[in-house]
Formats: sequence, C-alpha cells, structure tokens
Amino acid sequence: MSETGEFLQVSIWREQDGNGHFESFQVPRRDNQTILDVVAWVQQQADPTLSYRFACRVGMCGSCAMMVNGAPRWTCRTHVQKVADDNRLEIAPLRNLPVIKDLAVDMDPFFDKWVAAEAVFEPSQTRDDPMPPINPQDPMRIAASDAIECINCAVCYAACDVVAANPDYLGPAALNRAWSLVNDSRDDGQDARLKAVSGGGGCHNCHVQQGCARYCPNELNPTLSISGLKRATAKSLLGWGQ
Amino acid sequence: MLNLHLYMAQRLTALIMAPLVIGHLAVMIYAVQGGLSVAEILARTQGSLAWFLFYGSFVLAVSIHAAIGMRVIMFEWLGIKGTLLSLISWGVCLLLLMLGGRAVWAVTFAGAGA
Amino acid sequence: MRPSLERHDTDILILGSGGAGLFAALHAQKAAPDAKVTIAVKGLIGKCGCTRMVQGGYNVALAPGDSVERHFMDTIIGGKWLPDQDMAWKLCKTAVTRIHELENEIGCFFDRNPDGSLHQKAFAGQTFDRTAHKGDLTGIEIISRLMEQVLARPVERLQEHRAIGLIPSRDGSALAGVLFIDMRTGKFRLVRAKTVLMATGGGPTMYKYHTPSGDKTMDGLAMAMRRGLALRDMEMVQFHPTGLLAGAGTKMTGTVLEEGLRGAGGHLMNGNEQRFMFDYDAAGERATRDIVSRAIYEEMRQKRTSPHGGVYISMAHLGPEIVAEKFKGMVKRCADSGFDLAGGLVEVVPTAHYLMGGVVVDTDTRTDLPGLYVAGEDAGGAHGSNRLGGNGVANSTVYGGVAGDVMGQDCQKMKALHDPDETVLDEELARAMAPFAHKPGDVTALRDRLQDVMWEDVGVMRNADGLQRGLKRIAEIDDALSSVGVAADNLAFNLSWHDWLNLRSLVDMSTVIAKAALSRENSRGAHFREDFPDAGAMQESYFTLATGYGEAISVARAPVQFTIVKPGETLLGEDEAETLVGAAQ
Amino acid sequence: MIRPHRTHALWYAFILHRVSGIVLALFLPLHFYMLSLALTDPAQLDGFLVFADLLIVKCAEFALVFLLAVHMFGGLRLMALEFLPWSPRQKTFAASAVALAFLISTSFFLQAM
Ligand SMILES: Cc1cc2nc3c(=O)[nH]c(=O)nc-3n(C[C@H](O)[C@H](O)[C@H](O)COP(=O)(O)OP(=O)(O)OC[C@H]3O[C@@H](n4cnc5c(N)ncnc54)[C@H](O)[C@@H]3O)c2cc1C
Ligand code: HEM
Ligand code: SF4
Ligand code: F3S
Ligand code: FES
Repeated sequence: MSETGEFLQVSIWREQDGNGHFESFQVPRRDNQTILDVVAWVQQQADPTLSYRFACRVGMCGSCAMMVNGAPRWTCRTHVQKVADDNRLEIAPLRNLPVIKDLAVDMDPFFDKWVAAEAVFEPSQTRDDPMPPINPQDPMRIAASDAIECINCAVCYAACDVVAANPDYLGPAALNRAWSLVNDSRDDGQDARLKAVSGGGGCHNCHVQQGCARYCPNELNPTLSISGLKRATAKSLLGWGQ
Repeated sequence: MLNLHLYMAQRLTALIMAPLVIGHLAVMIYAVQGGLSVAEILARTQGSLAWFLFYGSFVLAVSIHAAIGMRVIMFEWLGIKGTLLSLISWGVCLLLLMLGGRAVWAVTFAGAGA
Repeated sequence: MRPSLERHDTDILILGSGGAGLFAALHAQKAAPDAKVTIAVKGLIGKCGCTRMVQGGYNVALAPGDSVERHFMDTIIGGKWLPDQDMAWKLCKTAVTRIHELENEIGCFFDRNPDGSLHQKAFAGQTFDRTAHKGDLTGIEIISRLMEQVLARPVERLQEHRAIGLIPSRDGSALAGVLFIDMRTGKFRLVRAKTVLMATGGGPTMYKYHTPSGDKTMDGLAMAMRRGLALRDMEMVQFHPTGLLAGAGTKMTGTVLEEGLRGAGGHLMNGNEQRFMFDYDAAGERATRDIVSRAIYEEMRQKRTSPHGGVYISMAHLGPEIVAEKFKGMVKRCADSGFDLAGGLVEVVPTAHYLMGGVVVDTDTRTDLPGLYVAGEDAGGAHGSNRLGGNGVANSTVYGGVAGDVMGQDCQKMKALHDPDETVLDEELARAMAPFAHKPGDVTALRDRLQDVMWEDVGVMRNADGLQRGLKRIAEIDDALSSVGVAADNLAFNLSWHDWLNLRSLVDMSTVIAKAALSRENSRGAHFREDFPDAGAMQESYFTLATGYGEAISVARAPVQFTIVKPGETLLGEDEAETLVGAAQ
Repeated sequence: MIRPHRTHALWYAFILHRVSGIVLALFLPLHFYMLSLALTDPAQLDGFLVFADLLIVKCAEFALVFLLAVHMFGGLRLMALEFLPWSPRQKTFAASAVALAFLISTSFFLQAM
C-alpha cells in the first residue's frame, strides 16, 4: 500500500429513515484506490455504521453504483484519480432510487420495471429441442448481442431525468434489454413486449437525453436500443409487420 | 406519459411542419426586407388557396404537436396528471386551433381590405 | 435474554442466488407448483456470488467427437482420482441437458461458430475443446438471464438476508428452518421450511489474495459443521496463478486476470524482469494452474518480486494493439484500475479462487440432515482435488436444478413444518450477538492477519511445520476475535457487524482447511506438501472428512470408491485418441 | 447546486429543444392573434408592424426565429436518430442544428435591419 501523504476530503451522504445530510471525512490517498476503497476505508477506519453495497469488486455484478461528484459511477472500477476534483470527493447514493441507508439504495423498483417491460426471455422451445443454429453474422443476432452485456447496475437509470420526472418510465436499462429480446429470434413474446413498451411509461417517453449512453460503464447504448423500440412499435402500429 | 399514439401524432405532425416552417422562414427572410406592412402581407396571401392550405395545415399540425409537447412538459415538470392534464392539453390544442384558424382565415379568405 | 425475533414460514427455502440457487428456484417451482418458494440471499438476487464472475465458460460435451465419457475422464484425471465418481458422472451427463435449458428456455446467448453451432473453446486440462461461452463474460450472461426468469415468477425474495444458523427440529430428526439477520434492519428472522437448499457458494476468501466476491465468506459450510455435518476435501483450495496485484489498500487486488493471457503467449517475469517459468516446467507459462501458481510462489519466497511483492505479466511483445483488441475487457479493466496491460507490466500474484471441498452429499444433493440439501460450490465431491476450468458453473447449474427437482418432490410428501429446537436457536442468536458484549475493535486488522497466515502457512505450498504454525496463529486470531466487539447502537445495514460475522466463519473454516491439509500426507491437484511431494498410489486414494466444531474438529480419511472407473482404466474406447485438442486444430 | 451528470452536449441539446418548444408554444398564440388583427383592425396591425421595427423587437424576433429553426433542426435530428440507422455523430448533428439555426436567424435579422 503506497500512501501518498495526501488526504482526500470526502463528503459522504448519510441517511436513515428519510433524514439525510452530508458528512465529511479525511481519507488517506493511495496510488491504487477506487471510490469503493475510499468508502470501505471510511467504514472500517472512521465510522463503522456507514452502509454501502458491493459484491464482485471488478465491475461484473452492478451492485456498487453511487453518485460520485454528481455523476453516476460504478465505484469499484472508478479510480479516485479519474474523478477526484482537487482531492475532493462527494459521494452520494445512486439517484432515482429509494435510499435504504446511507449509500445503499433499494433496487427493487429498477427490477420491477425490468419485468414490467417484458424484458424477460419467453421461450419458444424446450430443453428437449436441439440447439438452434444461429448465424453469428446475422444482423438481428448482432443487434441483440450489442445490447446484451448489461450488468444491471442502474447507472443509466440514475443518469436519466425522465426517470426522475415520470415515475412510470421503465428506464433505459429495461428498455435496452427489451430491444435485445426483440432481436432474439428464439423469443416467443414479441407482441406482449411491444405492448409493454408502448404504454405511459414506455420507450416513447425517452427524450433522447443520452445520459444513459454517456455513463453506461459497459459502453452500451440504450438510446440506440430505445430508438429501435420506437421504430418497432411504430411499424407494428402502422401494420408494417415485424 | 407519452404512449405510442401520442408519440406517433407528435412525430407525424413534426414531419408535416418541417417543410412548412422552412417555407415560411424563406418567405419571411425575403418579405421582411425593408419592413412589413399589412398590405404587403395581404397582397401575397389574399384569395390564395395555396397559402390557405399552406398555413392551414401548419395550424392543424402545430395545434396537435404543441399540445402533446406541452402535455409531456406539464406532467414531467409541473406534476400535473390525470383528467386535469388532459383538459389542459385539449385546451392548448383548441386554443391554437382557434387562434390559428382565425389568423389563417384573416390573411387569406376573409374580406379585410377587399 | 432473547432479542426480538420475527418468524416466517415457507415450503422451499433457498440460500443463495448463484447458479445453484437460481436454478433450484426455477426447478422447485416447476416440480411443486403449489409450494411456496423463497430465496434468501446475502446480497441482491442474482447480483452477488461468483457465478456472475465466470469468465471462461461452461464445460459440456456437445460437439461431434466429444462424449460424456471423455468429459468424465477429464474430470476424474484432472481431480487426480479423488472425485466422487457418481457425482462427476451426473455432472457431465446432466450438463448436456442443462446447456439446452440455458439456451432454449432461459434464453442465454452463447457464442456461435460461423455454421451456427455452439462455439466451444479450449480450456486447460481437457482433451477436447468443450467450453461453451459468451465472450469472456459468460457468468454475467447466465446469471442475468436466470435472474430475469426468477424475478418474473412469484418467488418470494428475502434480499440482504444473511443466514447465520441452521435450526434443527426439536427432536433433532430434521431441519426445521434457518435463522437470518435481515441486514437492512439488523433484526433477526427465523424462516421455517420443509426443505432448505444451501447454495452459499463456499469461497476461500480467507487468503490474502482471493478472487471470489466479497459476500462469500464460507458461512454455509460453517453453519453445516455446527450441525455436525461432515465436510470432505477441505484442503483442496484452488489458486489461480494470475490475480491482479495493486497493493493492500484496494479491493481490486486478487481479482482475476484471465487464463487466456498466458495461453496467448503472455510472459511472466520476476522482479528482475526475467522470465522464470521455464526454470520450473517445460511448458513455460502455458503450464497448468497449479504449476504456475507454485512457480510464482517460489519466486516470491526467493524475494525476486515486483514492488508490491508479486511478479509481472507482460503482453507488450505481442503488440499492444493486438492485445488491446483481443483482450478488450481485461485491458479496460486494468486501465480503469490504473494499469497498462497492453503495453506495460502488470503485477500479478496467485490468488485463491475456488474451494473444491464441501458438504458430503449424495447425487440427489441430500445430506445427512433430513430437510437440508446442498448444491454448487458448497457441496464437496464432484471435483476431487482439482476443478477443471469450466466445471464450476456446470456443477452449480446442474446440481442446483437437481436440488430444485428433488426438493419439490420431497416437499410434497412432507405434511407439517417442524418446530425449531429453541436451545439451538438461542445458541445461534447468542453467537451472532457475541461481539456486542465487547469493546469495539479493529476487525479489519484481524482479518488481514488471518489472510496473511493462510497465505504464508496454509497457501500454495504447505509443510507440516508451517501448517502447525498456521493452526497456532489461527487459534490466536480466534481468541482475539472473541474479545473484539462491535458497537450495537445502530444495527441497520451495519457492515461492521457483518465483517465480524464474516471473519467468524472464515476463522472457523481456516482451521478446518489447515487441519485437513495436515491430514493429507501427499500432494494431489491443488494440495501440495513440500514434505510429501508424491501423489501416492492412485489405487489407494483417500479423501479427507472433517467433522466437529471449534476445538473438537477432527479429520478422518475415507477411501475413494471407484464406482465407475479404476485408476489405470478408461471409459474411452481403444480406438479413441487420448486427446483431441491437437487433432481438432 | 451543480449537477455534473447533466453537463454533456446532448443533454444541452435536449434542454434547448424543450425550452424552444415551450417558448414557441407560448409565442404562437400571440403571433396568431396579431395576424387575425388583419381581419378585424388592420390599422392596429400596421401600428404593430411599425413598432416591430424597433431594434429591441427586432432582437426578440431574431431570438424567435432562432428558436423556431433550432427546434425544427433539432427535431429533425431526433427523428433521424429514431428512424434512420444509428450514427455515432450525434454531437456533430446537434451542433450543426444550432449552427444552421443561427445562420437562418442571422440572415433574417440582417434582412430586417
Ligand atoms: C472470478 C471467477 C471466475 C470464475 N470462472 C469460472 C469459469 O470460467 N468457469 C467455471 O466453470 N467456473 C468459474 N468460476 C467458479 C464458479 O463461479 C463457481 O463454481 C460457481 O459459480 C458457484 O456457484 P454457486 O451457485 O455455488 O455459488 P455463487 O454463485 O457464489 O453464489 C453464492 C450465493 O450465496 C450467497 N450467500 C453467501 N453466504 C450467504 C449467507 N450466509 N446467507 C445467504 N446467502 C449467502 C451469496 O451472496 C451468493 O448469492 C469462477 C469463479 C470466480 C470467482
Ligand atoms: C418545425 C417543425 C418542428 C419539428 C420538426 C418539431 C419536432 C419536435 C419533436 C421531434 C419533438 C419531440 C421531442 C421529444 O420527445 O423530446 C418536439 C417537441 C415539442 N415541440 Fe416541436 N417540432 C416542430 C415545430 C414545433 C412548433 C412550431 C412548436 C410550437 C408551437 C413546437 C413545440 C413543441 C413542444 C412544446 C415540444 C415538447 C418538447 C419536449 O417534450 O421536451 N414544435 N418537436
Ligand atoms: S445499460 Fe449500462 S448503465 Fe444501464 S444498467 Fe446496463 S450496464 Fe448499467
Ligand atoms: S438518458 Fe433517458 S431520456 Fe432517453 S436517451 Fe437515455 S433514456
Ligand atoms: S462491486 Fe460489482 S460492479 Fe462494482
């Protein structure tokens, strides 16, 4: 552990039972240090009651996202050096989700919308059927693949103002997954899915702010996916078929 | 807030308006030279079915388009919902339609000056 | 004085939401549609555990030319004849059904060949290219798809519920339920169930360098031991040779840099920037995991180390652009952490990856305690002394599904829920509240100490002296932990309390690992004894069985039953080539 | 309070589109009302058009033309994004929309002087 002798001025959101405020901590700065390391240091060395969430620590599980200096980030893969502003950090819970305590948010609404968007595979075959041959160069397969590597971290969900403004809005991640499925030739639930993304909280509420695509740590592009859904639903409305 | 039908209506009206707005802007840049007068305007538009259709379709489109747009904004930013929201949206639409319709009528077929 | 305790009932209770837990939930619901299924998990559903972290892929004999027999033989030989053969067979056989289920019913994407068939890649230790995968993020794909299916079904969710004790029925004849801490509120909750699956995923995180997710601390195995269940093969801790080394202050340290880097021609260099692998093995960097891990460990002991005390991996000679293209995810991950994998040197160190040992179960996932089932990394037997890359997720998905089927059937036969043994319940509550009686102290420092001990004395290379010393040091840490407290004024989402409980489980299981390692006086697979470097006669293979708790832990040896194939024999036909890896290219 | 997650070009494009839409929606009824004066009270309209010659009013008109143009081009960009194959050059397009709108409104302004 190489300490640099410098200190980070870290301001961390504390909240319990709906009452919240920022609290300041001084954290020794190290060469290799992520935001998650900073938060863990505070819990382990300064205030044992600080609550936060993580699991994989390498950007695979999507449980550690927080607002860092105002922007949504996966904290386990965000190097302090990349975001610290003159050795100052402001760390807050992920936006647009209810806070359980301090930096840990309740992600259920995010996943409830995932299901509400019919962003769940609907099988057309069973385990007794053979593996369907799929051409990896098929444009539909490519479109589906481009959208699939989502870790459901809700960073995009926090970056989107429509989510904040419209409680029904399904949000970029769920719609992105729905688009991936629209391109999945094995799926048997397209009608229900297009219907699900066409309602008062559906894809048409996206105002193309593109914060989702800008902050997605996996460089996915929910804006593109949502546009795809807008086209697909428009086509089905005009009776041009799928 | 927007569902598929409202969305399509907004996009279609936008598509209709785009060439009309370009046309309007072009005429304005040309017409505004040296100031505008009622007579100048009317000389161009009076009795012209073409101008009537041109501005008429714009008014129709913009009433729908702007009403839907304001509906979304009132919902997202002012938190207005439900029946009240629908009432206001229709209000915006009808107001634009009436005022717009009257204006188009005025500059094309109504007999002012004639 | 007993703290307030909420009580809750269900029919089928599943602990953990990795591949095993989620598959169990889906299968249980199908097998017993009227039963209430509950998943309780330490994190969020599908967002914790290691199945998500699977990079390499999923072993399954699908392609023409491959066979379940060949997969089985690779598993047995890879496990140095220690696997429970019936379990290994069922694993290889059922993997074929399971992958079809994942593709056809769950909707997973697996990479394809140009002709549309499944792409299967080479993975160390196998005689056929049989690892199905989705790029190098196979686990995210499998778990995300499973998670969607589970979330869309009426499965009850108890998220951020940490299991802390298995509570038997009053007469001790069966399991009555599980005691939890509802982590969000800090309150205790007892959930009674007719059948309980333990799928908490083992996870050797008591080592200084480790790969598994932070939520895994061997709670499940510790709970099982307290109920008298036997654990087998506990000395078998698999090390991955190349974990990222970024210093002690960061959680990134220990996380895996993928195997493929060495496969593609990456060089390992010691602190003097000299290659060393050929000093240890003719295959150089391409030698198997255990050999490379030991070589690095030796360089480290000889103090030929990089600044943070490891060695370097270097890819630049392959051309930085090519590396950046081929290992995009890894390069980006290193870059996020401040390292240049494509063009520079990255420090690496062997890192504890997987626990082959676990609870003794039968091929239907049943244990000696009626009502308790165990699947996934918590269950011992299928891998013996070494797990093939790609057999881990196959194991958890295969046996998770089996557990779901079996629990569904068994649950329908059971009439009533059992009343819990209140004495055990009190004991378990007291155990969890023990730290409140003491002055708050530095749990993190103690965990660091344990991790050093395990790394130094019970690590990649072992000997009797070291293991004895290790046991003594673990006992000291155990004592120290008993007097380190946690402030009890605010228990809601109190991670410091959970750090304490994590360390409690880890200390308990470290003792078991060290004792089992001491008991095995030969070197097999992941277990290497410098004082007993020979493998011993395969015909006389035995496995270790640990029972008891605390002071009373004892380790016995039991002979491996060669129920399907004996050492020296093979299931492959005479005309079949020993390996098809070369032939396939 | 600063909201850095919004400080990116495409979010500004969104807000510009929205604000221009609102201003246009508020201005349009006024515009229509003026025009219908042609029907009821041509003198008053002429009076207004003279008033419209004032510099300050010219500037306001400049702004309105700009907003109309920028809303239109912005709207076309959005529809192209939604209905045409994806292009990664959204920032360029958004900037072009603003530039074009500026061009149009400036030429309007210069003509009107
Ligand atoms: C980095 C990495 C890469 C890997 N790559 C591969 C690979 O390429 N191929 C392969 O086959 N295998 C691989 N493995 C191994 C593989 O991930 C595991 O073998 C397998 O996924 C284990 O599945 P599981 O369901 O048993 O446990 P996990 O998926 O680990 O799930 C355990 C669950 O139990 C929960 N839990 C833990 N404690 C408690 C408690 N006290 N109360 C309630 N819940 C609890 C956890 O939160 C988690 O949800 C890899 C492992 C790692 C760490
Ligand atoms: C000239 C052609 C026009 C085009 C191409 C156009 C295009 C669009 C589009 C695509 C949207 C949707 C934006 C979104 O969903 O975020 C929109 C919104 C809107 N438009 Fe237009 N529009 C035009 C003219 C007008 C006019 C003349 C008005 C005003 C009277 C107007 C008022 C609005 C309003 C209020 C909105 C809502 C903005 C929002 O939701 O953020 N538009 N327009
Ligand atoms: S789309 Fe990107 S930002 Fe959104 S949840 Fe998925 S990975 Fe996270
Ligand atoms: S940020 Fe929101 S508005 Fe649309 S483009 Fe992304 S979902
Ligand atoms: S801890 Fe898993 S993504 Fe950060």
